[in-house]
Amino acid sequence: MSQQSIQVGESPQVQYLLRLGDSCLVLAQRICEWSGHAPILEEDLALSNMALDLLGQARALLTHAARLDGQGHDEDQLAFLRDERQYLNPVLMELPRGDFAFTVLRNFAVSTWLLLLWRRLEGSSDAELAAIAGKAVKEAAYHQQHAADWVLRLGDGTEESSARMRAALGTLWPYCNELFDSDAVDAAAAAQGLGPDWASLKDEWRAQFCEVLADAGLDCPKDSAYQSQGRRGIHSEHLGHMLATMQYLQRAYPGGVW
Amino acid sequence: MSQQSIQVGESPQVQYLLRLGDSCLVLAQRICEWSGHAPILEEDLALSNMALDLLGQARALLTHAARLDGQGHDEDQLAFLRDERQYLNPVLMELPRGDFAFTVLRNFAVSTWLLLLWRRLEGSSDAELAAIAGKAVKEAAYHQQHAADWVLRLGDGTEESSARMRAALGTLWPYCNELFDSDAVDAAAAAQGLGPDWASLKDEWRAQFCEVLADAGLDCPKDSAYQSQGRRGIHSEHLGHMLATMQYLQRAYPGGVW
Amino acid sequence: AQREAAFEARIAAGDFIEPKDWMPEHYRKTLVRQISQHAHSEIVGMLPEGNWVTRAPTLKRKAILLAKIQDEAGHGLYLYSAAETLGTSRDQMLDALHTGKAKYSSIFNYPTLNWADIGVIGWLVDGAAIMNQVPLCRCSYAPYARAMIRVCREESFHQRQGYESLLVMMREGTAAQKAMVQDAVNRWWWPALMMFGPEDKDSPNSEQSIRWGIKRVTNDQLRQKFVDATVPQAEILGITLPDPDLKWNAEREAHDFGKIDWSEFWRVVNGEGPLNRERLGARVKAWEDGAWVRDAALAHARKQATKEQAA
Amino acid sequence: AQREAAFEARIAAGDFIEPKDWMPEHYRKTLVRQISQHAHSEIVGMLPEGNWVTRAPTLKRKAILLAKIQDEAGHGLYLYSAAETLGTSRDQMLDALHTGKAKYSSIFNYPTLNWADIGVIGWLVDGAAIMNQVPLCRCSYAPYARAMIRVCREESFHQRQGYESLLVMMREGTAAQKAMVQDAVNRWWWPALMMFGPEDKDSPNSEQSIRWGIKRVTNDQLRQKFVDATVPQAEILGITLPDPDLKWNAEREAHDFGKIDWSEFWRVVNGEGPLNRERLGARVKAWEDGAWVRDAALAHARKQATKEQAA
Repeated sequence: MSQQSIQVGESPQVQYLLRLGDSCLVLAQRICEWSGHAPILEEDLALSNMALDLLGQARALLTHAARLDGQGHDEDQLAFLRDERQYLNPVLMELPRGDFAFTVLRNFAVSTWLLLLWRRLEGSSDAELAAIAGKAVKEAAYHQQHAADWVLRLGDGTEESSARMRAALGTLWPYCNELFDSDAVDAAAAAQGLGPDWASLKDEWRAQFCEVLADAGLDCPKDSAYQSQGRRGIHSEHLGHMLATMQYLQRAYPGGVW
Repeated sequence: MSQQSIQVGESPQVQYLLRLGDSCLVLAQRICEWSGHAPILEEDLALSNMALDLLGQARALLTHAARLDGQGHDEDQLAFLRDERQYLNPVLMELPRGDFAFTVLRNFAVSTWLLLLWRRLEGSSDAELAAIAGKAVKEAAYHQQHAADWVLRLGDGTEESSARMRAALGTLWPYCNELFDSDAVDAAAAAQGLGPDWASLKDEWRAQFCEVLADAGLDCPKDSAYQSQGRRGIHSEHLGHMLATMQYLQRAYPGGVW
Repeated sequence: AQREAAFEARIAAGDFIEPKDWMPEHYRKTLVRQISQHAHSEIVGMLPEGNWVTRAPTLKRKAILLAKIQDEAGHGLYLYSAAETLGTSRDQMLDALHTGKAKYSSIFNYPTLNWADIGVIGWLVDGAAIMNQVPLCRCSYAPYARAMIRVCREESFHQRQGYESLLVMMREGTAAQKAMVQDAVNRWWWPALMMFGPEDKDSPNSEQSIRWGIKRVTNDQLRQKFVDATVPQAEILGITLPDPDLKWNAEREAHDFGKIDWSEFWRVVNGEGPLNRERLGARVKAWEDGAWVRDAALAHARKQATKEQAA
Repeated sequence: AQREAAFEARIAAGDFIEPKDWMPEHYRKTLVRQISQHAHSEIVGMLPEGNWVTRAPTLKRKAILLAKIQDEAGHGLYLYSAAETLGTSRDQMLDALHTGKAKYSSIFNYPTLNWADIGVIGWLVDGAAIMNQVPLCRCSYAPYARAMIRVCREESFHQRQGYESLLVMMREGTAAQKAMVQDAVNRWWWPALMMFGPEDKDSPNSEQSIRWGIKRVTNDQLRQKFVDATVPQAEILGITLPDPDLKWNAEREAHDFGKIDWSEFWRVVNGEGPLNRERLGARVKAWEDGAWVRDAALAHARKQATKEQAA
């Protein structure tokens, strides 16, 4: 009945799944912060819909990762009892929710990336992962379309909205690099046919992302030299605060059944 | 090594001390949120000074309360392992830090109240409490003076600062009632000579508070009918979030030595 | 006056009124007030639950809570649409909310202080809301009745989910969890009873509303029905309802229960509840913070329209 | 030129220069740059530590951390005052910081990710800062030297407190806590070594600064001294410094150590570190959010002055 943190194994397969699963979970958690505070009621609906989809994807991935990890953990132990260093999402997902411009732009960046990734994962050698991807592809396509519409509206709308979009882009851009980082975990995943090396998605992502930016009257920035390290468990100062909130009940009520 | 929450006993003496100790602790925690973000460097110093004094008072009171409670707890178990319902500060202390106007006005309201209370507690039948009060009186007097200066500056300063002070007053006022609430715990404290019934401080507090408001060009509001219940463990939605952050490390690292 | 007599006859015959039909001004106003108040309650009601989304204790519970809040946003949308058929725009209704002219259910001025509050809101607050709302599925104004059919169906689902989550904690949980559930019930029981409104003798709007088929059962009747339905559920849960006077009255074949603190009811209705200021403040802030977004969407739509005309 | 020769002679004789004394423009500018950069570092340095004040694991540690941050605000104040004696106002210096013209120590562009980071910052970052700063207590410009004496005394205290907190975790703590300390050391070791600045061969300002007594020891000398002082402390702690090449060289009577990643150093100095944007953004936001407060204080002071004149 101790709420000691748990650790997952070092298997590249598990790590690969957690990088993706944690991405979905952490972004869902950020989007949840809008609950009841969106600029229009339709967006309260749309944002909670997106959070729900991401949460569903995260649950499937964490459950699958826990099974492969073979220590008898479940999705909740992975979500609520891993400490920050064991979370493997890119830092982009954990950045504070920001204003609606930042939310929309991040949702667009992430859903574009996820859609590319899910499409490749539909052909995964891991049947379970392929099944998760098959469902997620449709969801991500909708998220991407919805976010792109907003990028257009806000980029094109008023002077203020366009300025906010440029500021959001400045904040977000340096963290996009990490979506296309590549290491031994990617290499193993690619070799096994588990999934693509993330780096292989970069050109297509950039083309799609920048095309919508251009339509919205925004310039595609030059590559940033900064490389965040969330995929290796080295996060920003924001994740710790998020986990303190998210994990509190599980930590404070050891042995609870919910 | 379990991090189960602890419970303190129902003794009125312990409850009386915790109402005060938790007030100091929770307000100190709120003031800490300004760390590095004050409007001028001198206020970074002044606010952290006030937080330190309050924290020192809280530590003395919690240590004393734990001893009287006789369950072998220490100040840290009381601070980090009690859940929200066991925290007994008035809700006023836990309201979000707000803008600088709200911070200044709350600090003025609370330090005026604490100064009146500490002065009475200097004559407590509990020698330890009297000693704590003897030290705290000087600190509270300084906090009150410093906060009053700012109430004057901001109330009198510009249209914006005066509007912000009025808004802060509107937010804060309904929660001030609880500082002068009175129940069996107060009655027992007064009967034992432990300390005053809080209700007995009301007239003097109101006179001092409203005098400074008047000097600052602000109207003293009429009594609010609202009565918050923090002293009986029924808080606002804010305390839970504060405790999730504050207690996280103790909850997540059972058995830790710091 | 002839049209009014015909209208009253249709109502008496149990006919439904559609937006294009003639209706008395007072009927229209009463409906707009009631439907918009209901819509406002849905969106203000997202706030106390939203307070726990980021802290839900399992991913499944987080998903259930998110979905519930999403449903509430959906209810808000249908209800605003239903009210719009009566000629008042959503922006007008929101303005009335934000300036304090329109009301929302007072229950949402109470805080959610522990996780069990989420289950208890589902069980008691949604339960009371359903009692209030089921009769409205037969309301004389057709768009409102149609909206309510959907709302009631989803709320029954929420109520069952809330109750089920409490059952899990009470049956399988730790002592600390059981205490949490009891604490939540203690805080929500009386406010839930107040949701049915003042006693019939103090409820001036009831009579005409009932005649018009906008309301079909009285406050006290509904409250009694709610108590009778809830007591056995509480027993199954194993919690104590915080009312020493609550007991079965064999003669009435109903439960007697203690006196409601109506001074608290009126205090909260009149703005001095625990969170009146904060709830409205949160809605106003969301609205004001979002002004630039709505402006931008409008500006973009205008530019698009101009481009299309030019093409 | 005669004055300049006299000035150089005073410096060479080890005299202190006071604000009213004549000094070469370049000396003045160099000092303003260095002192204000140091002041900025103190106030930006409050941010990574402030990130943990609300989460400190015990009340004692919270108090120690708060007091440390308070000292840093105090150091900022003395140092801005010392720089003001050279004719540049605090607002001018802050403006240079906020617009990115002035720098602050790059170390604060790294995040504090676990509680042990607070101890490690005390031990390694304050430790490195002290190595850099002790020679400045004999700096030729007297107000700076005086400020530095106080700063160094307080920082030594902070360093001991930081080290002590790590010692407690390593000696009495759980395995999870020990892992936390090691993780923190792994992340801070190399950035701490970079705090001494580029290697001497790449450090163009050094020579004249040393001649003028603004700087008294070279970067590489200080870095070596730091490594030699730190290695035995790490052994006592029982942590591993993350450098496989680190070893005692009996011939040099000093430690050899691995190659510093200077590309990272320059990346962070040039704005592409983990938090350059956020740190500066947080300072700018605090300044902008506080504008109305400063305006109000000024307006009030003016009104008071007018009243006093009138009286």
